Amino acid sequence: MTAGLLLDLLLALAVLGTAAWTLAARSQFAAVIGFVVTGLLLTLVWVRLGAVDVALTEAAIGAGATGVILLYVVARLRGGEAEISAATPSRAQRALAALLALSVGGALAYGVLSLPDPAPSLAEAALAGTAPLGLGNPVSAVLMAHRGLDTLLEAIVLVFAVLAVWSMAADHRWGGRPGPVFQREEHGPLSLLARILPPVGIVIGIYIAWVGADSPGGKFQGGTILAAMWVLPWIAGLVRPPSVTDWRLRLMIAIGPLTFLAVGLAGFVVAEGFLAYPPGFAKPLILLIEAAMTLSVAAALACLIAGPPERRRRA
Amino acid sequence: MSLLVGAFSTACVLAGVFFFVAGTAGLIRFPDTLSRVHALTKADNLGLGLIVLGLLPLAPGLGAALKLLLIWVLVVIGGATAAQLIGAAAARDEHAMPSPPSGGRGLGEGGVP
Amino acid sequence: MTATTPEGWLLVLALTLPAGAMLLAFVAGGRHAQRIALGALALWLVIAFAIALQVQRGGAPLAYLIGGWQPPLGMALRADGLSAAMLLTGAVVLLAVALFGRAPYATPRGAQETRAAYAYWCFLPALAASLAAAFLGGDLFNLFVALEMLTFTALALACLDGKPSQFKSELRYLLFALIGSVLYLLGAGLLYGAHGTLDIALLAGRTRADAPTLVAGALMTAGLIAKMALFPLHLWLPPAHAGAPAAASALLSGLVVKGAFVLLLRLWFWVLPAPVVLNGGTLLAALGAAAILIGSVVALRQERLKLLVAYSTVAQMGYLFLMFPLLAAGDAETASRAWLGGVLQAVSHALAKAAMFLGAGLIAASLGHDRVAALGGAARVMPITVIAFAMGGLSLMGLPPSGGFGAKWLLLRASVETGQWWWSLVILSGGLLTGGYVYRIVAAALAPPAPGCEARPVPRAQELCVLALALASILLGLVPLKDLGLVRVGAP
Amino acid sequence: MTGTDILALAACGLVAIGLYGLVAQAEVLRKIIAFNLLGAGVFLLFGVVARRGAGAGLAADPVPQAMVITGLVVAFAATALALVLTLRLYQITGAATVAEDPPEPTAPDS
Repeated sequence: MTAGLLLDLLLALAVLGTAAWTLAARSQFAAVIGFVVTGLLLTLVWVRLGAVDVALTEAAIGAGATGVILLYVVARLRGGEAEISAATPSRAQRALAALLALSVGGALAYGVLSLPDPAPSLAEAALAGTAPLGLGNPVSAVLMAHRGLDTLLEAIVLVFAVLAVWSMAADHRWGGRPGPVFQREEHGPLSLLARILPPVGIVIGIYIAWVGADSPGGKFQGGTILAAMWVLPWIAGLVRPPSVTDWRLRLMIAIGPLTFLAVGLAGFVVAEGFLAYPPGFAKPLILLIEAAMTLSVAAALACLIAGPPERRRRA
Repeated sequence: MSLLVGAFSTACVLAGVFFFVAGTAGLIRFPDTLSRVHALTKADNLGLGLIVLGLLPLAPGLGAALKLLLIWVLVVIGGATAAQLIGAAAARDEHAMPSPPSGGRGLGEGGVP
Repeated sequence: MTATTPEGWLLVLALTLPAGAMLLAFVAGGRHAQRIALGALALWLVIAFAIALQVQRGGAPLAYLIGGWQPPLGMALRADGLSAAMLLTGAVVLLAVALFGRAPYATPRGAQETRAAYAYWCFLPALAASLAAAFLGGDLFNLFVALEMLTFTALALACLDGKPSQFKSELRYLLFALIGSVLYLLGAGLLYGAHGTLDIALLAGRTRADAPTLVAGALMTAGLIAKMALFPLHLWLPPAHAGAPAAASALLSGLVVKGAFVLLLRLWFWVLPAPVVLNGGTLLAALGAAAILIGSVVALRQERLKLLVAYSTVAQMGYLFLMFPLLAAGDAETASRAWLGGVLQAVSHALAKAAMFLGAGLIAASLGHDRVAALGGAARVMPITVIAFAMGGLSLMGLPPSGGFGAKWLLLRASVETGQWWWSLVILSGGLLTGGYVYRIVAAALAPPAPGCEARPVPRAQELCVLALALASILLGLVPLKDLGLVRVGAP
Repeated sequence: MTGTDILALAACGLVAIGLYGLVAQAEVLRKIIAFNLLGAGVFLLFGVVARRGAGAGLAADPVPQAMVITGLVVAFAATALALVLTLRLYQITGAATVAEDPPEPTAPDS
């Protein structure tokens, strides 16, 4: 057990160290790298905590996709030194901030360490509620059935976010394709990668989404990989994203929550009620929703990465 | 037999870890971008390759073994592309006067899952 | 034990109808988006009315178990009097604002889809869905998702004009809102760790004044009051609300901040144990009192009409916090009075403030500016708007007969009855200060036009939307108190 | 002290670091990174709670895990939104902070 304890201690110190380094980093670029490293270390922490599903999500979305959009903005953002130094808080303000952070962290530590032992848990109930659905992964069962409303609302939140990002565009850019223009380099390493990786990546993405029903994985993790496989050829300049007014793109983004909503409402007729699954048909219905959601997650994440339309409307 | 396999695995993983450490040391110690990238990708590809090799005999089935190999192949491809892009960017910076990077160059890692 | 009530399906409908409408509007776009949104919002009002009717008639909360799963593993939607009243308010305000927005966000036949109109008609049903989730949710984590939905919607609506000056204040708002959500989530995590559930009804029976619960309560309260812009965390609100387009300001000030308010009530009067409420309530009310006085004084000194109205929101939100110590301290009847007063204040402020922001927007659009000193002539060009604005002001002041009067009178009485008379001084001086700034505007608007001032007429339909909201806030005061029993259903 | 306790303290530390960065740093981009560190700390706390609730043959309570997955996606969407606002603010005004503007000169309207 001591080896495990030592590993936990090392991981904890490494996470805190890289997080502190992220704040202290001299350039914004370095800060983003620090953040991504922290995220990857956190992935290990999640494995240590026995949460492999979360570890996959953290790697794909927490460190991966978030890191990509941070880098993307850093590359285009050059703040004025004078403005930043004028806005930098004074020593006293920073001391106050440190005091605030320490007291919140301290209070939290006090609260966490006095949590009851043995801890209350829904593990048993969740496990008992997984088998009737025909699923093997209790986390997926919680996401799709017991707390299905959370997942439905979250899928809708992604649509909100895409729409909000698009609506930040300049008026005359409306109808254009999302994101800036990337130059195409016919023989560059990036376009080579963008040609050979997607076939493999798409298979992996679908695989990870598919196995989610019974083992770690699922629509968010798989969808993120699919999104990456779509963004890569955009950045390499090989393909152009569809216009924001293209209804096919919009349908792709909305099909997941729409399917979820439709199956949920159908529960009024064919099952006991909203978001209830008819006995025996739970797994196929859940797989149907997961398939539609994977597509939507991929499209939504890709659009969130690309950003608002920045080029002209098609003639 | 199992003792032999265990020894082989341990040796491979230890060797892999050694290459990782060496690569990281190179990343920190080498003076310029190109040699740093060189040290890192070479050592990491080799290091990961050895670790995968060490884990292969322990894989529960053919599927798991193939997945391990796939991971290595993907990392090699991703690492090679990233190294090319970083190298090209470094060369650009040396030839031209330092200029603000344009567009989305340097985002090569974006596609690697 | 929660069980699905016979009319529980109405709650599902209240949530899924606007959500589905938003998704369809998102895909269809253009002119269809407007039609879908208007139809859905009209239907939503009917549903909200039906829910209120059922709650009032049955005298008991409605509930629906999602998928038939019993909490703690499953989740429930619940509608007590508070939910029903806030849902109905939200539906009235949203429909009025939607009708108001038909002119500025129209897509003429055959014209290409425009950014602002598309976003407006998608985000109105989105806001309805977010409010439904926030008012009906019975699970603290589900409510976190609802809070985030509200944040995204509010942000997008506020940036509708794409004005450069707006981006900075909205970014500041977003940072505040995100800190608020994260602190809230932190507390929710602790509560789950301590009690093994986030279902509000189950937590109500399980919490004790132990360390995790206290820390969680403090973190969640801090997060929520940051979202409600309670003094001293109020600085983000005035620029964010005043800089938004009129329709968005009305929704932000009228409805969005109320989402966090309902969550705060749920947290304090259902989840937290009684001794905490008794002691902590006074602190919240003290901050609220400071908000009332400082917000009103700052509003009095504003030179811009929309900023003035936004600072008035800071002050009026302060009143909501006065109910906390009164509820905890009094006997059953006093507590019930304080409860009714607080909720009535939330409802009447939503109606009145929406009317005032829409009115201010019309005035600014007509005159081409919103400087208070140069409002002369506004009353001649748009008498209806100025009257509606003044009616909203009456409600904020707490003059009879208005919803605001009922609210402030009930709070006043409860504060005297519990012996906490000092709150009544705050209520009275807040009313006087409010009278001051409302008078300033109305007097300026009634003044003869300055030479060279050319005011453009505004569409009559828009004026009528403003008037309808203002009338609703006044008529609320004419409803006999016993008929407001709706709000008391399921009260703590 | 168990391994889970150590990771619990790491979660508290991440929350403190993120909160400090969010308040004390000037550049919006760094604030957004700090927000993500803060969020990571919060999710880690859920992970600790899940781990403490291990039972019935599961390594961790699946309910908080599901919440974290939901939360991570929501946090990503919030980050994307904040970054787009940051970029637009920079493109239009050249500003990289959200500091108060100097008081507006009372210029004539329209």
